[in-house]
Amino acid sequence: MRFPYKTDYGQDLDLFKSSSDRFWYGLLALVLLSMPLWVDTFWLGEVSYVFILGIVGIGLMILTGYAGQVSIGHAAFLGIGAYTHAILLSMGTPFVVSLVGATALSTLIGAGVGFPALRVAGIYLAMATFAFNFLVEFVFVRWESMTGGFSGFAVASPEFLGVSFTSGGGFYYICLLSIVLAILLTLNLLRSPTGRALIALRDSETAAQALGVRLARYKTTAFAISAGLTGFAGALFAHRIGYLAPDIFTIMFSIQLLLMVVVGGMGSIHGAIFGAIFVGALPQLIAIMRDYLPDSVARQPGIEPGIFGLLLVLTILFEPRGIYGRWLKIKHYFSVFPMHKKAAFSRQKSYTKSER
Amino acid sequence: MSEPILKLTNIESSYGPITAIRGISMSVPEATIVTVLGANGAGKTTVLKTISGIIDPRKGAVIFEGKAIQSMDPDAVARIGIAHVPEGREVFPLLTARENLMMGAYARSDRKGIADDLEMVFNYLPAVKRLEKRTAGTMSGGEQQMLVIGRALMSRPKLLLLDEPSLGLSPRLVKEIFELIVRINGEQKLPILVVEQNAGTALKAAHYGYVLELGRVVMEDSCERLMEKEDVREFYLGAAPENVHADIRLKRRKTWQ
Amino acid sequence: MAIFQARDVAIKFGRISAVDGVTFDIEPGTVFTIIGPNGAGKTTLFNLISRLYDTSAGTLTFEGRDITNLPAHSIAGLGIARTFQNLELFDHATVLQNLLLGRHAHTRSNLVAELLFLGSVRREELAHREKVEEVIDFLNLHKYRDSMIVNLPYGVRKVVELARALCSEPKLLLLDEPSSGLNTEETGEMAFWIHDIRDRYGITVLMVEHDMGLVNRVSDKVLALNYGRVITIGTAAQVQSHPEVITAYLGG
Amino acid sequence: QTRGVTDTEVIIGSAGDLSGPAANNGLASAHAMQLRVDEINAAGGIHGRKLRLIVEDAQYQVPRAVQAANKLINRDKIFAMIGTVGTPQNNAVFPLLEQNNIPSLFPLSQARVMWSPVNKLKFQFNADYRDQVGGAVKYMVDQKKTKFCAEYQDTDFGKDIVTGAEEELKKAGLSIVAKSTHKPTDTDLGTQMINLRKAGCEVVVLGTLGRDAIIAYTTARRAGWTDVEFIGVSPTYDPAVSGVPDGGTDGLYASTGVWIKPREEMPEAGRQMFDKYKAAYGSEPTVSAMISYIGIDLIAIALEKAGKDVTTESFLAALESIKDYNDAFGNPPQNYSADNHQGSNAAFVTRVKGGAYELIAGPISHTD
Amino acid sequence: MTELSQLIVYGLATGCIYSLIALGFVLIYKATEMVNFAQGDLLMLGAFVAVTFILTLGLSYWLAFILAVIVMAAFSYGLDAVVLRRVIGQPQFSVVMLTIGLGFIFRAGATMIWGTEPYNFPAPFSSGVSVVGGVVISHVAISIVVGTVVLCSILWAFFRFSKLGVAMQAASQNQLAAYYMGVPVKRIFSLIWAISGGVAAVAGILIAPLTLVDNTMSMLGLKAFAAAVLGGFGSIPGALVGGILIGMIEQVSGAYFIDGSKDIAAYATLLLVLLLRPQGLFGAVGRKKV
Ligand SMILES: Nc1ncnc2c1ncn2[C@@H]1O[C@H](COP(=O)(O)OP(=O)(O)OP(=O)(O)O)[C@@H](O)[C@H]1O
Ligand SMILES: Nc1ncnc2c1ncn2[C@@H]1O[C@H](COP(=O)(O)OP(=O)(O)OP(=O)(O)O)[C@@H](O)[C@H]1O
Ligand SMILES: [Mg+2]
Ligand SMILES: [Mg+2]
Repeated sequence: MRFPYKTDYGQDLDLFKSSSDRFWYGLLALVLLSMPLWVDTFWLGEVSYVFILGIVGIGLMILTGYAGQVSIGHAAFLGIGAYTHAILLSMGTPFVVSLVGATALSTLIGAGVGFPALRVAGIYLAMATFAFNFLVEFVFVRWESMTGGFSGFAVASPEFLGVSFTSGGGFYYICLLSIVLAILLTLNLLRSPTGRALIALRDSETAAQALGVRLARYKTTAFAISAGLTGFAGALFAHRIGYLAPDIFTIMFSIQLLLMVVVGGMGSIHGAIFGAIFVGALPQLIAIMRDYLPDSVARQPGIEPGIFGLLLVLTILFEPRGIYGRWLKIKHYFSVFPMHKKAAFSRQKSYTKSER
Repeated sequence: MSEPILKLTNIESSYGPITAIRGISMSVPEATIVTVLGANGAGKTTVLKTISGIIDPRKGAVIFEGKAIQSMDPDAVARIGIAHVPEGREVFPLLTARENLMMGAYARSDRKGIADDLEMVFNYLPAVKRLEKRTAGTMSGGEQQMLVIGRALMSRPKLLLLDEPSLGLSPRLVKEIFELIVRINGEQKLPILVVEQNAGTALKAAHYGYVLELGRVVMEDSCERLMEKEDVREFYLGAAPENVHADIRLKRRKTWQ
Repeated sequence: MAIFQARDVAIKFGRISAVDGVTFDIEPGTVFTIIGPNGAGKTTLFNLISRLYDTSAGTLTFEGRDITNLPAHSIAGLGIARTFQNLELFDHATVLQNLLLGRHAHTRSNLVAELLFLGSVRREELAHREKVEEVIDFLNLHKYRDSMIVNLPYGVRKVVELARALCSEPKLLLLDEPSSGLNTEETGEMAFWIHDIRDRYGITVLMVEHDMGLVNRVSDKVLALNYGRVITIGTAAQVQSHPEVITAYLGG
Repeated sequence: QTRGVTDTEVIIGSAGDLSGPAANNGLASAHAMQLRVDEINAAGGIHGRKLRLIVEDAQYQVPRAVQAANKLINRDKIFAMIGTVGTPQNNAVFPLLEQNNIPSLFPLSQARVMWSPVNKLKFQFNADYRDQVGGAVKYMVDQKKTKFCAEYQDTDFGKDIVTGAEEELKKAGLSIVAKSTHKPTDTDLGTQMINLRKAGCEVVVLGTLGRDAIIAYTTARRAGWTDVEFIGVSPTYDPAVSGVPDGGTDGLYASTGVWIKPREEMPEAGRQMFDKYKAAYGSEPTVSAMISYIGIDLIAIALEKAGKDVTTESFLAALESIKDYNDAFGNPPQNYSADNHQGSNAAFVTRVKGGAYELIAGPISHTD
Repeated sequence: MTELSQLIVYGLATGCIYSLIALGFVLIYKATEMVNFAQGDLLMLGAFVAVTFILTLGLSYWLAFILAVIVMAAFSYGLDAVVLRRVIGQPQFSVVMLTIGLGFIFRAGATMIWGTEPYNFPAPFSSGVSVVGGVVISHVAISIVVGTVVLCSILWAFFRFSKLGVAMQAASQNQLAAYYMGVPVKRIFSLIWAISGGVAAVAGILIAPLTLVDNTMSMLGLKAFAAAVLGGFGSIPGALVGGILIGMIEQVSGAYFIDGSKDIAAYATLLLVLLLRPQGLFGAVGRKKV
């Protein structure tokens, strides 16, 4: 295995830990930037969607993967962002301003929701966010003058400085830029005192308090940032969907969002992205695969969610710590090649203990 | 001498890529108390976990009463008569002390025997009786430790594994616990394998001892002879002259490293 | 002038009086030890001082300031740090991250600066890191710097907890059974460390301990507790010759 | 070259539902469409081209519907879209179709927005929910009922029905005297029935699907509330509703745009289709199956009319030129024109008797 | 007055439906500390299985009832033994997500086996009603209330007094220690899954006459979730009380507040209760001792 040789403390603070990191991420950036040149509209659309979900994934990862607060209500924040953005746009607000507005409002509401989290923990918190999701859905339905109620309303196409970004390429770059920004900001946060404080909340509230971590402040911060990112993604999501209706932002969608961070791998930004690919792109891949299956199989009702469920189950059975866990193992395998020991990958028996 | 009740041959166990013990052989003869000493991280706990099936060893065999048990599930190991008092007070936090004790007797069905043993435990550990109806999660560290020891006794084991039983107990209780160990061993001929940081007390109570360093057995002998050894005396019994002044804390390193 | 005072402190859990009218003073720069049978209320007393539990009566004063009703998170900022009997480390973080969290009470950066990782944040982090490395040197934790806590043996975790508490540069350090789970050699080292903490860094230590060897070596004053009440306060030798301490705690 | 049209094929897409809560409708529709496509292809196709139908599974989720549309539009390059399930899904998908000038045909949603206001790309052929409820109300008004109430799902679908009822009642100088709502997943409508009963309703217009129609009706009847009629719209017109054991739904009305005639009254073509469908899929075709079967037929006719060098524009013009079209099942004739993209708005009023729906009145056009 | 009584009767009946489903969640949670998102799907499967026995095989209702419960218990046992057991001890979250994946598979499987058409479910008492003092009580409602109360009592007693029941709780609180005590943790988990599968079947069959049997039945789990949490996740009496409470609140708010408040009354109540009592009405107070 290679160990980067450290010469000063600042190196631990750097985003790229080694020059090979720099190389690979640079390559990735090149690939993503040039994508519209060699990929058709279909794939651009799908990749944009994965980016949008990726931003939600990052937001949820901060809250659930780092701060240890579970939310089964994030579709509500997505909805708040989407509606706010679409409503602001319809009132003639410029694109960027409306994007900021949507983010700000969901951040605020997120901070508000973070408040109950001071008292409520674990599954009860999860259920409080679950209830919150229903209440928000109710508001979307009932506040007809703003949201158009159940009939919903169409979202204006993104336009920046008079240029429309509806085309696959333009929207793709907006999403790419957004997710890169989201990742950078999040990485900054995570290598700062706040990021550490979130981890402290997750692992031991008692010890965190004793070290001076204000639970109230950091829980609300975690909720606010998470909701903010999700609301921001919601604004982009509004464009992607094109038409908003309350029954998009359901509890089932929230569960899928949560699925992302778990399947991707808790506690890592990579995990959020892997999860977004799983939830965002996999169903489409299954749909494409169905085109090549014999009719007798492809025409089976329920085949798509069935395969999705099967892959989900297999992924978790195979790698309970998420796709990122597997990724690390593969990386490890190559970095020690050919010295790799089989035992290093063998699963240990492990045991859980109640947090109650 | 007859076959030992428990025999480890060349055990190697690891946590993922970290190898914690490397080729350990030891045995616990019938009716004896065996103690394992070692610094932090030497692998003592790992040895006990390997015996009770919590970890599957990568190599080697664990023979209990002539049967290889190294790949059995921990619950099966418990049912064939190995009771384990784990490190770190593993109580059932929401059950009462009494329910915790009764869980110790889970694998048994002789009502009378269980009732007798409950009396016995209350007798040995009167503090536990006082706490009978309290939920274990709210008890103090030492109270939990007593509870866990009592719980292990409830299973009427053929072999008792104790991982640092004196952890967090008051001096008086440490004495009592070790008296209890010796007494049970004497009365019931129960073989006991005890890991202990409190080396003096452990060596006095036990018949035979092993010293572990970095996952290997570096010394083994009867306890009387171990107590004679220079290194044991210095590092485990604290017999070296005290260097009161911090600056001249130049310590002799262990010779066997 | 005492750095810390407890006056008639009490707490009840349901019908159980875990701490019942405890009064004592700690002089600055001393090691003050509490001993007592299991369940006597020692840890509960610590929890009261670090404000994890609310007192049902009495006052706690630190450096002349009444801390009885302060919120738990403000205690660290005043200069009180502690370790936990059952270890409360951040298990899924590295030793380094744990220790840096020890610096939390001293962080000044704001959220916006952190999101942008401005130069000020980097400088502050580096300054914290210097302090943390000092503690790592002191407690010999070099080789564990980047290990996850879950992968460490119990004894090392204990040291990491001590280190984390020291990182917050406390004036009063609460140690709950620092030697439990350590062998004789390591306990010896702990004794040296406690001396150093007191003498070199001038930190006042309040300690709960069952290992009488350690108690004798480091304590300036000892308090014996039973059933939540003070039996006696005095030097180690005085306390150990008290008949009630002998019967209830040391065992005849 | 027109998109979706090759020398040998015309590609038609559908963002349908093969799983999820609307799977029953989506699946029947997919089956029936394929049946008609196979028939057409077996007969040599249209101008030498075969029809190819690609059905995606949107699972009644808007994001999935958008993904499905992205695939159909940008990957499969379809010529036209047919049978998209659900109103919100259609609303979300339509802008994408519009950008690419792809017709949105005969969706599996009878909401008014599916065809009105007129959009050159949107076509719908049968009575929408408002027409259905309009016909129903007209019938009830004719029966001298005056106190109308509504029990409806708190969804766009439910709203559409209440709006339709209100519009029609207004013509008679009436209005809805009491309204109450429920969620699609509710298992109990006790409170709602108590409230409506208090209001003294004579007719309760149901904005329900199958399950909640049954719950509403049986709850009311069991509570001894008999001097009231309940009338639902096409989703209630379902064999699962009429087939409730022990005649639980006897007397329940349903209004529908597509009335399934008894076999003996059906034209020969329809009878054959029923037999084929049953043989292939093991169940009777439903309303959704009929709608989609007719939809493919209409597409084929328009393609035929548009000629060999079909373009989207010529295809749309051909659709608009269809007059007096009689489908295989004996539904009222359909007429399209440049300013009317709905083929017919006639509704049938039916009522459950002895485990099946029987025709009471119709076709009724509330605009007549 | 009759009106209020009638509302209470309705509330009791719907509430018991929630309780019955909540019971399934609670059982699994109590014994394994995990949240089973597939509970609603098990219920759906139970109803479908009963449909097959009654409509396809022509068995009598009661025989079908018993057989369906047995089939679902066996199925759930196998499910745990084959799938879930592999992730015992893994982070709880992964396990929860696993149940979501299983839910997908169950729904797809049910669609493939039973098709998409809804089934009508005949029950001996499906159309019977009794009128007591002007209040209409349907026999389906009675069957649900009785079934729920009986099941809750039996299971409560089981956890409280039987050795196996205590062992189940122990296994959930501390797997490691349970293993040390010789508790066959894996088998115990499978057993509780079997019980929970059986309960799901009972719920499915009792509810079926009220609704049609199709794959949307699995959605019934959502409100039951709220019920389980309101009562205190992991408490059997909590599931009963939580469900009934939510049922009642819905009816009353539906009747006396603005229209539509019925839909969110359950969730609003849940939020409120959690703020006042973060562990639900009957939940165990979880405060880790340090
Ligand atoms: N869960 C774990 N994951 C990874 N490594 C571990 C784990 N537990 C222990 N180890 C490693 O295995 C080695 C042996 O640990 P073990 O707990 O057996 O030591 P010990 O002798 O019992 O120490 P102590 O006296 O501190 O209890 C240590 O180096 C430790 O770092
Ligand atoms: N949260 C709580 N709820 C109920 N009882 C408690 C709680 N915390 C402590 N107790 C009880 O208060 C008493 C004192 O406990 P404490 O932990 O302070 O003991 P201790 O002196 O630290 O003992 P040890 O030496 O064993 O650690 C014990 O009997 C304990 O069971
Ligand atoms: Mg150990
Ligand atoms: Mg203590």
